[in-house]
Amino acid sequence: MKVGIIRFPGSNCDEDAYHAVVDHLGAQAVFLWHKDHDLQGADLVILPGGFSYGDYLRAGAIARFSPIMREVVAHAERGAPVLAICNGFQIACEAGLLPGALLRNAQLRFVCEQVHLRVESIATRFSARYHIGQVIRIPVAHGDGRYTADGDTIARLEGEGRVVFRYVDAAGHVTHEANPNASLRNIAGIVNERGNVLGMMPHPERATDVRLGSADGLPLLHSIADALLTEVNA
Amino acid sequence: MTTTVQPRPGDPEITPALIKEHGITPGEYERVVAMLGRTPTLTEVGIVSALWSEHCSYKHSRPLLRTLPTEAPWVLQGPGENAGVIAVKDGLAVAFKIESHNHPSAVEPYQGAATGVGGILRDVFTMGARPVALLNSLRFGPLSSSRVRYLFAGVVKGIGDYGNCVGVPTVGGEVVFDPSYEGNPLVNAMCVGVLREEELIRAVAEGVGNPIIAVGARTGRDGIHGASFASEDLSEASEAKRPRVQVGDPFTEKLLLEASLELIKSGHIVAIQDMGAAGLTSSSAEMAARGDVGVTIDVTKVPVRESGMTPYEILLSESQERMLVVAHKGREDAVREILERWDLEAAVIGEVIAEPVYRVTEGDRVVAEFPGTRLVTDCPTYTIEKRESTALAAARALDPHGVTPLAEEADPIWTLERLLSSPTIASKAWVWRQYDSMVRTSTIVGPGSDAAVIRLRGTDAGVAMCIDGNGRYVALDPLVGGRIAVCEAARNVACAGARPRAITNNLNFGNPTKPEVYFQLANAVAGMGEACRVLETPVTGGNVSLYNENPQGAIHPTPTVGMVGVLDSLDHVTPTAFQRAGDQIVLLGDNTAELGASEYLQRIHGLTIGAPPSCDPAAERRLIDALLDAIASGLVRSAHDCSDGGLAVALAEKSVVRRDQPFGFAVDLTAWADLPLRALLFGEAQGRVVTTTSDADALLALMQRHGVPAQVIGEVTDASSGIEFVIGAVSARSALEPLARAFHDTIPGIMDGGSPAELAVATSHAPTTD
Amino acid sequence: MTRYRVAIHIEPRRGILDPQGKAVAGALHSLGFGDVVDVRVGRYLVLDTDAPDADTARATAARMCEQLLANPVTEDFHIATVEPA
Amino acid sequence: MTRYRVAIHIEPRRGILDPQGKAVAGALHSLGFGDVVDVRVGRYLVLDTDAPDADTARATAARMCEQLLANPVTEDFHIATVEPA
Ligand SMILES: Nc1ncnc2c1ncn2[C@@H]1O[C@H](COP(=O)(O)OP(=O)(O)O)[C@@H](O)[C@H]1O
Ligand SMILES: [Mg+2]
Repeated sequence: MKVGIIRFPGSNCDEDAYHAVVDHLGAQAVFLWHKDHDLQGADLVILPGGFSYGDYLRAGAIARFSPIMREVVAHAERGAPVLAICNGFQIACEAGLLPGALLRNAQLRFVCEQVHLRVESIATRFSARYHIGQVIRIPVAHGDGRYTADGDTIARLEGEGRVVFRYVDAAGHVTHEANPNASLRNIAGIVNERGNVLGMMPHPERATDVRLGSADGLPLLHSIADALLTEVNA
Repeated sequence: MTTTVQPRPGDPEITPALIKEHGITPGEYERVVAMLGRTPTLTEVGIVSALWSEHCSYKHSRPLLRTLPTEAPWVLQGPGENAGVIAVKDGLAVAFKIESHNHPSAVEPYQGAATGVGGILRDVFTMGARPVALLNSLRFGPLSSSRVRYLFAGVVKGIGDYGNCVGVPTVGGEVVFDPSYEGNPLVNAMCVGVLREEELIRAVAEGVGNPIIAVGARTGRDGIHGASFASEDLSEASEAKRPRVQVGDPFTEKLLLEASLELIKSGHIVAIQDMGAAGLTSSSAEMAARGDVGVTIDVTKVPVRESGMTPYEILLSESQERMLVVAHKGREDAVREILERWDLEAAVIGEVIAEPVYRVTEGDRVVAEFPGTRLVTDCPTYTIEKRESTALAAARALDPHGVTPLAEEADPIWTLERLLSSPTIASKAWVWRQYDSMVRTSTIVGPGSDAAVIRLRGTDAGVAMCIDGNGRYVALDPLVGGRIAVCEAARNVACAGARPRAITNNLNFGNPTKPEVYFQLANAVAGMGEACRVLETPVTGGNVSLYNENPQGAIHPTPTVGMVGVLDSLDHVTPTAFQRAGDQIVLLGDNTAELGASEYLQRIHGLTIGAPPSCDPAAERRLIDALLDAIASGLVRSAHDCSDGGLAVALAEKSVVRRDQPFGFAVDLTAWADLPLRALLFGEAQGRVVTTTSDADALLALMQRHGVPAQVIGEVTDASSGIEFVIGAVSARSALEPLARAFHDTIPGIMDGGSPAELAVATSHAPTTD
Repeated sequence: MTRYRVAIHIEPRRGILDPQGKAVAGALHSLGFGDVVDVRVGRYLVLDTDAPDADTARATAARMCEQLLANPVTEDFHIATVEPA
Repeated sequence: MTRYRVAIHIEPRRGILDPQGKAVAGALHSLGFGDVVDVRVGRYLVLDTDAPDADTARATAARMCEQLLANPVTEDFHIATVEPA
């Protein structure tokens, strides 16, 4: 499997994503420059975390116009997988790859910590290796992570099982305190209609080694690899 | 070529008043006139004022700094460069440095702190190192003041926003609240970077004909005179200087970081330096002086943000995110190409010349010219008469045991809770949750422990780091306080499992021309030097911030020590918190009757009195050697040193620091029942580490071999058992939850109250009333 | 072509939580401005741009808002003024 | 007392670096809005507040800006409009 990691000016989790897929999945990975027009045959595209264009104006607002984004959108329209993490999630929303928007954390502060997530759907190519209701620990690190969408959109996301991860407490309960940014319905990660684009604020690429505090992000990466392999074999 | 320097049309006349306004003394002015053989121009006055400011010239501290040890086999670069560098393992090295942004942060906390982080990052990556960690050391007045809460919130947000955006984890630091910092907050930032030894580059201008290139952001009118501003007492006059505040752009910094590292690897350049304090002036003059070459710079070639800027303004601007590069002749286009890829500008603004002069032109007109490198080398140094403050000497002489206990103190748990809720001791998670401490996925130990640990990718090795300093100790006894600052930092690094290797330091003091302040400076430096020699942790660099005074008085003299240590194996990483019920608690070092200068006296009685605890660097060295031996032998499950709040606080912290994984303890201190109870529980005797182990016999035997006192004092219990002290006939017990609340909820409780400080957090903007 | 200065207001859409507005209102109350009932915090942009006439400047600015400056999911924009710069 | 709606413009002071404005200008250029010469990004606040009359509302809002809403070191403010709410 070949992974293309997009590098926008201001991306800063690009290398972490690289190490996650290369060191732990043994995948081949390439960095794709925001001015490029070619995904170099990547099977999986990662929109990594960071502060593209300094998050000036709105997080992700400027990056979405980068030349490479046209290719990323085309890749997604072909049904190929896109993993959008943190700033990548913000960019994906701005680009219309995912519905909704990510606003300033209600506490008005950046928050970096390990949080608990409940796996709400395993019927996606990003989460098949988890089990439903599983509580995992994955860190967040963001200032603009409050997921918002209009009522219809939320209803559709919920109705179609497209909420993949939700912020919960250690016991798996959806609580106000467990929500680090006041996202609607504690939403931490969603997929698009076709199920091939996952956007999430928490950083699975940072949860790849117990020495870093958690390895709960690895099943996510393995799920993607499994799915790609199945596709090739199918 | 002979040139004549002439005043620019419209320049004001050089009068004694103008010289004074520039912070140049009459004696210094005479030196300038003698050096030039004529009256300086306004531009030249500006240059001298910047370069001879305390901040750039160290004129009151250099003779003292020279006494510090700077060498060890692992030191690759000592003081004198943008950052120090030590070898670690397998050809890998780390560069690190600390820098203060005290004055800018007092005026505009958000931008002041943010630009402080920007500056220290540049100091590290201009050595060819990739920044991998940031730390910070902060001092504020008491949080009861809304102005202080505003400053605290703004500084923390400024540090966080900048480092988070650049993508360098902020992994540690310290925050102390004490009335002495009320008008003069301290903001020291430290950066650690990793490089391959062969990639080390120095900021030395070389090669006649080589172009000098300005890189990065454009030059605006911001921060003009920042360097001399940082060298004055804070007063109403400095309030009037507010518009000089600089605004940071971490996004541009990130691009500059990547571009600079690429430039250094490319081999196209000879030298690179940050345009930091005093901007273009100091960077160009210092690079020329290090290379002992001449330079000429044409200010009309400098990309500017605003029209009509004078040479004076261009030279002294402190616009952020700019670099000065000396490239190999003929490689200008290659340099430009790299920068363009990162959307950055580069402009050739001058050249290295054979003629021994420092020359600035504005097109054809020479506006400043100094002979050779004398601008840097001729700066005077001052040695001031030393005299101890009689008030402080008297405070030291007071007997802390004579302080009448409060009635509530009959219950030591009451006192313990008060100490755990002292903002200086309480958890700083409110602060570091705002810092991305995990980006780069190398943070093995983040904030909240004695020291942070970063792994070195591709090896099994790690680097541990911390910042420490205790102004109260230094105020009451500068020599002992200086020793303790270094020893405590070393102990912290050792508790994490690392061998302390070298320090950087920031000397935050008052006005050095006062004999009482100079006494503190001289003795603190002497104490630090002693400890560094014994611990074999040489000083590879640092920073001096003087004049931290306001009309109400000076700050506590506050040297902060940034210590870097090395772990040969990540298996040696040792946590602070208790790990398992049933483990034995072993105290390394010994308890004493010392109570002076303690957080206990400050928090419970509002007193800064008594002598600070004695500090024997040789004993600390034995302790550290023994602890590291024990860790390497797999005998230590957790380690935490005793510092603020003493033994009782250290034990309680080990219990509650991990709120999600608390443990209780039961200890018996009857062996020390003859010591005053307050001193035993809350005194701050040095050289102590609380460890836990599953093999106490082996640990005690190992300690004995090293000649380090050690005793089993109790056992780790389940959280539900709470904590228990037995001291002879006295015993005290508590459930964990009240202690955990005191420790964890104090700062959020103060800061999250919807006060104007909250708004500062929300908008980064200032409430101007209290 | 004339140079125009266009002032743009961008506001969080009513109904969407505005924590910044809430924090500002709280802070104003604690400073003694008790008569403040509600605060909304948005963005204020000033563009200097060349255009043949003021109407074109306004129309172009509106397109900028639609494409980039305002988020259609969460924000409303309003071209406040267009004046020769 | 009447309820007024006060609109406030807060702008980065001229001469002070506005990295956000710079980034937005760059983005507009690359979107083809080449006629944009300069962009400043500030804040737009809408306060609803009770006051005996419009002049008092305006004067109070100005004091709020001085004390809290605008950063006196880096920003300028302007009370744009005061209207009955
Ligand atoms: N307290 C100190 N101890 C040792 N060296 C110091 C100290 N303060 C400054 N230095 C050294 O003096 C040199 C000049 O420092 P400085 O002017 O702070 O550099 P910068 O231009 O980055 O501000 C540096 O190499 C620094 O490491
Ligand atoms: Mg420097």
